[in-house]
Amino acid sequence: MSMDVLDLYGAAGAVHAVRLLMDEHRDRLVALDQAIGDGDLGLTMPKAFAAADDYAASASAVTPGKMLMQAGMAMAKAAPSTMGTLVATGFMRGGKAVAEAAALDTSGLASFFRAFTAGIMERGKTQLGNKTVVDALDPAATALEAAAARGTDIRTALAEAATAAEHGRTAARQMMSQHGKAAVFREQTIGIDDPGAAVGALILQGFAASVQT
Amino acid sequence: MSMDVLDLYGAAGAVHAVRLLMDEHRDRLVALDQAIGDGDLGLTMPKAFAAADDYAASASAVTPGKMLMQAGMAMAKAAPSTMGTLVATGFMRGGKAVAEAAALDTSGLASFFRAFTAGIMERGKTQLGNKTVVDALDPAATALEAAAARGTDIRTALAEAATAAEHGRTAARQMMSQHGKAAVFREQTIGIDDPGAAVGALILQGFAASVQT
Amino acid sequence: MKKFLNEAERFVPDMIEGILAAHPGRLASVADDLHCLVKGGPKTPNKVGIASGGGSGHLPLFLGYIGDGLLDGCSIGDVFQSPSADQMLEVTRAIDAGAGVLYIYGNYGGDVLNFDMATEMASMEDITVETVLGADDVASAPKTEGQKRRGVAGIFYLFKCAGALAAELAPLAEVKRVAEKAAANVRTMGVALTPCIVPQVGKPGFELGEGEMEIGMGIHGERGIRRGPLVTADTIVDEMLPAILDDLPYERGDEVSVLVNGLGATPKEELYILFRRVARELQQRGITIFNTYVGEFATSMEMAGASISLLKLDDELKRLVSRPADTPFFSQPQL
Amino acid sequence: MKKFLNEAERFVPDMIEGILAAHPGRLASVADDLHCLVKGGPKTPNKVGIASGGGSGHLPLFLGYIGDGLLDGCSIGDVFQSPSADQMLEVTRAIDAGAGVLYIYGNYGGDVLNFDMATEMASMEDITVETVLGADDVASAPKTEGQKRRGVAGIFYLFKCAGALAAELAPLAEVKRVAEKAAANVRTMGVALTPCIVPQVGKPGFELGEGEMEIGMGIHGERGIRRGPLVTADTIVDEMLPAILDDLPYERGDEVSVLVNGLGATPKEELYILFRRVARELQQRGITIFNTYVGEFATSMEMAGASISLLKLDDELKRLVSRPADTPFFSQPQL
Ligand SMILES: Nc1ncnc2c1ncn2[C@@H]1O[C@H](COP(=O)(O)OP(=O)(O)O)[C@@H](O)[C@H]1O
Ligand SMILES: Nc1ncnc2c1ncn2[C@@H]1O[C@H](COP(=O)(O)OP(=O)(O)O)[C@@H](O)[C@H]1O
Ligand SMILES: [Mg+2]
Ligand SMILES: [Mg+2]
Ligand SMILES: [Mg+2]
Ligand SMILES: [Mg+2]
Repeated sequence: MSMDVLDLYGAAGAVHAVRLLMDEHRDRLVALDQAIGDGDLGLTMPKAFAAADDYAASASAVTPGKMLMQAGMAMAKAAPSTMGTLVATGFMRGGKAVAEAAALDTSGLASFFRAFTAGIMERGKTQLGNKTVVDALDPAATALEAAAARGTDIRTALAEAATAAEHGRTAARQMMSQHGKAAVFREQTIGIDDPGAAVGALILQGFAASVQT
Repeated sequence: MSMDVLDLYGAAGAVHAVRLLMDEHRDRLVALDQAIGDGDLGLTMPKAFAAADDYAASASAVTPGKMLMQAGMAMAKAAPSTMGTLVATGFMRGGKAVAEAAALDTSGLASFFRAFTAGIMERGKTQLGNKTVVDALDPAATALEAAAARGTDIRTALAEAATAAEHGRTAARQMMSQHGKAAVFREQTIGIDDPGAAVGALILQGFAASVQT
Repeated sequence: MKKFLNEAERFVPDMIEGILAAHPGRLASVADDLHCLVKGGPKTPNKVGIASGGGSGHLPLFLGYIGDGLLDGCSIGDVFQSPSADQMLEVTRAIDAGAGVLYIYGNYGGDVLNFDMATEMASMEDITVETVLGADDVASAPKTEGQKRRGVAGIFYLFKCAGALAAELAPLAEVKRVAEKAAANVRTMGVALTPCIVPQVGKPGFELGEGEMEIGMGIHGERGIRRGPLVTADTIVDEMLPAILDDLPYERGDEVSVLVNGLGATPKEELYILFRRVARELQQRGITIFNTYVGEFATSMEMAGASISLLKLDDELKRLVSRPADTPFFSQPQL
Repeated sequence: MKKFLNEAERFVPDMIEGILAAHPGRLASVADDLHCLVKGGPKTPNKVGIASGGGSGHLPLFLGYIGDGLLDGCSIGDVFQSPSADQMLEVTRAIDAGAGVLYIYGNYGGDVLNFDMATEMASMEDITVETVLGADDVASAPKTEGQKRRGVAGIFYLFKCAGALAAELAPLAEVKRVAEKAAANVRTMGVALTPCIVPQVGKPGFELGEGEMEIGMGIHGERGIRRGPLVTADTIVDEMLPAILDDLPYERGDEVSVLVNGLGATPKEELYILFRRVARELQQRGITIFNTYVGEFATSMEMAGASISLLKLDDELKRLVSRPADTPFFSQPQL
């Protein structure tokens, strides 16, 4: 397996790595979501990624894109919460954007995460700056696009993207929630972490970790 | 006006006399009914006899029996409580039994009160001894029958009947309620006055009073 | 007391005015009395008139069943109070179409007195009146004292069967016969979770503790057969259903119509949870369900609770239950 | 929590099992999932399928409207929770008869996300799906932010009009058009007297003091526009009705259909007392009532309260409202 591209097997590994992170961060996600929501995020994200991982492990799809798309369908079925549906949408849209590629290079990953982010924005009817998962994902997609323009390898590119997502996550702390259960708290959400942004950062962290040897 | 018979005018006088008694005993009837029921008897009886009296005062009926029957219909309309309906039935049945008589002598009055009592027993599906209005009315009807057999004048006969009704009322005190709201208290009603029996005694007292000069 | 009302004294007239306003042409009051209600439009000549009535606070009982295939008229008292014989007589006069009138109402002292009185008054006007009482509540008296039993939700089946036959212009004796047959074949048992408040009284007629229920309680709060801690829906059905089944008895091979009735505040979700167990138990006992009604058929204003009624069917009752009916409160196509 | 239930976790499945048992042949679950419900019997070829869905706890919303002249299928979530996109997709597949599917559901974040997702999934399977949202609650956002408004009882009119036209085999675009027209012409406002309890939570989602009401509260307890002491029924109508009338606005000469909806525990008596005032006020303003629905159309389990909806009619909507409909929970002959 080459680290220059994410093939079917590599993409399954990335999903698996995210699953492990979601399991590991279960209590933290519960706590983050309890602070400005209902606390279900710590339950729904492990569930969603377990379903995606179980699907990926046994996938008969022929391209990583198609596999990631189907993994999104499996997530949607397993975890029909706000974030479950949004992340599932991300995987479906991202996977569809790169459905024909036999393997994903940095530019393929950039396309995947751009479509992933755009899909969530469309589904969530939201913009940057509304203190959501998008505020972690968008900087990561931008970082991947820049890395692709520079011709960077996927290992470095995903590491940079994970750092960008983490920066996005912390930047979102100063924003005011506009959507969902958190929106009713408005000003009170400023200075507090957005649980969805934390999920966004973990997704990139998992992808990055899966290509480190 | 002869005191040997109760003509149309005399019958109206009897109804009026009962009305005055019901008004006078309003508070007592409330109290009696509150002890083993809902206390409405002090409101419904004045209302029922006011309607009967108003009808009687303007009656166009040709016989005392027909007038008393119609007065019963007026009562039923005005006071649809248990006792209102029972007393109305008494007047309707009693009046019907003597509908053709131009005036009521002692034997006519006996027929009236016998049918009156029987009508209530049939309507109330009750017997003697169940601690009801019937336990005051039945002795009065029996006294009138005895007086008629002896050829007694109506003044004496009604006085005897009123006394018999009063005895019936006190005798009913030792009975146990079987009907209506009082029935749920069962044994606890023994030793307590039956409000309906008090009404029965007042009716006879009114008739008797109306023929004293 | 959390109710939508104006003055407590206006609870009944305001409600009836609202009903008349909502269903113009379908219902009308007679004798200038809001408590005397009949079906709108011309009478069908020679159709037996069916009248019911009783206290208010039980919608759709009684006036909600005035309409095609059910009742022709109702007299309505104050909350939980009998209407007067005079009001019953007005309705009787208004609905008599020459074929006589059948009274179908619940077995309560005040109602019986007044309907009997109305019967006597009607007979003075040469209107033939017959009576069939609803007395389906098995919890209200032992079977040996069946004539003491109160009428509750099962009375719907008397209306339904008699109403369907009357719509076919059957004579009074026949309409009475099927009402009696329905009465003989229906049994009900109820359970209450909370009391209700008569507006003019302003406080509950009785108390039920936070975790308590009362099995067998009547629709005016009459004492039931057992008060105890609230148990699961299945356990409640397992207590109520055998009491119903043993009473008739309903046996293997019988076919029934089932009515799960909400007393007022209980949501349909819960009624269906109760019905689920009823269906399973009947199946286990080899009793077939022909059809099922779930909803509010006889209520006690905002009382939380439910009742279960079974009607044992023969071909005739099945046909009559299946016939269409349409009133402002109840509509059923041909089953 | 005084409810008829077994385990709280079994509230929804037990309820759905009860519903399926009560109405065999009329409703069926698909994909081996009790949360996916469709009309029983064969599909009508080329009929547009109409699907709705949303959280449980609102009977007869949503599945109670599956039947002739209304909906073809529904996906049902846990109490007050969206069903999954996958469940919506299963229903969509099951009801598509070649003419496409129209989603009509209430404007709530979770439902929108999932129905949009299901639309995307359906399009991958070449099923054409269109969407019309119910967003009739004038109390939930100002008119200028109409797209933020929640859907409440007025959604019934979207079902009714679209369902009636779909039954006539009109194409998807037409069915969508009348659903949008109904949506554009319906407005609702509610008032709550008591909270309700989500079984798995076990305690009320909010408190309302003994003498308090909240005007504008949503059917999940969403904050309303004014909390204050409970006033008379007439006064409540006098506050709610103008807010509805001014919003569209409804004006002299308009003709409307009126829906007075009970939220769950409120008895029909009280709904009619509210309607009485609505009828008088509309008459005073020269607005004609074509027909009136009074009852439970969109509930919040055992919440006490009510809502008032008006649908402004033109000839087309009037015709569609008048068409017959028949489901296990709602039956109407041709008006
Ligand atoms: N419309 C939206 N678009 C994008 N992200 C959203 C939207 N609404 C909520 N989110 C994200 O979802 C997170 C909460 O997810 P989740 O706990 O599943 O939602 P809930 O429990 O409120 O249904 C928020 O922290 C936010 O990042
Ligand atoms: N079935 C009956 N037959 C005869 N008398 C009855 C019957 N039921 C009640 N009564 C009489 O009616 C009286 C109560 O009358 P009332 O206060 O009008 O009844 P309620 O308030 O219980 O409807 C009782 O004291 C009793 O004498
Ligand atoms: Mg959450
Ligand atoms: Mg009394
Ligand atoms: Mg109710
Ligand atoms: Mg209800």
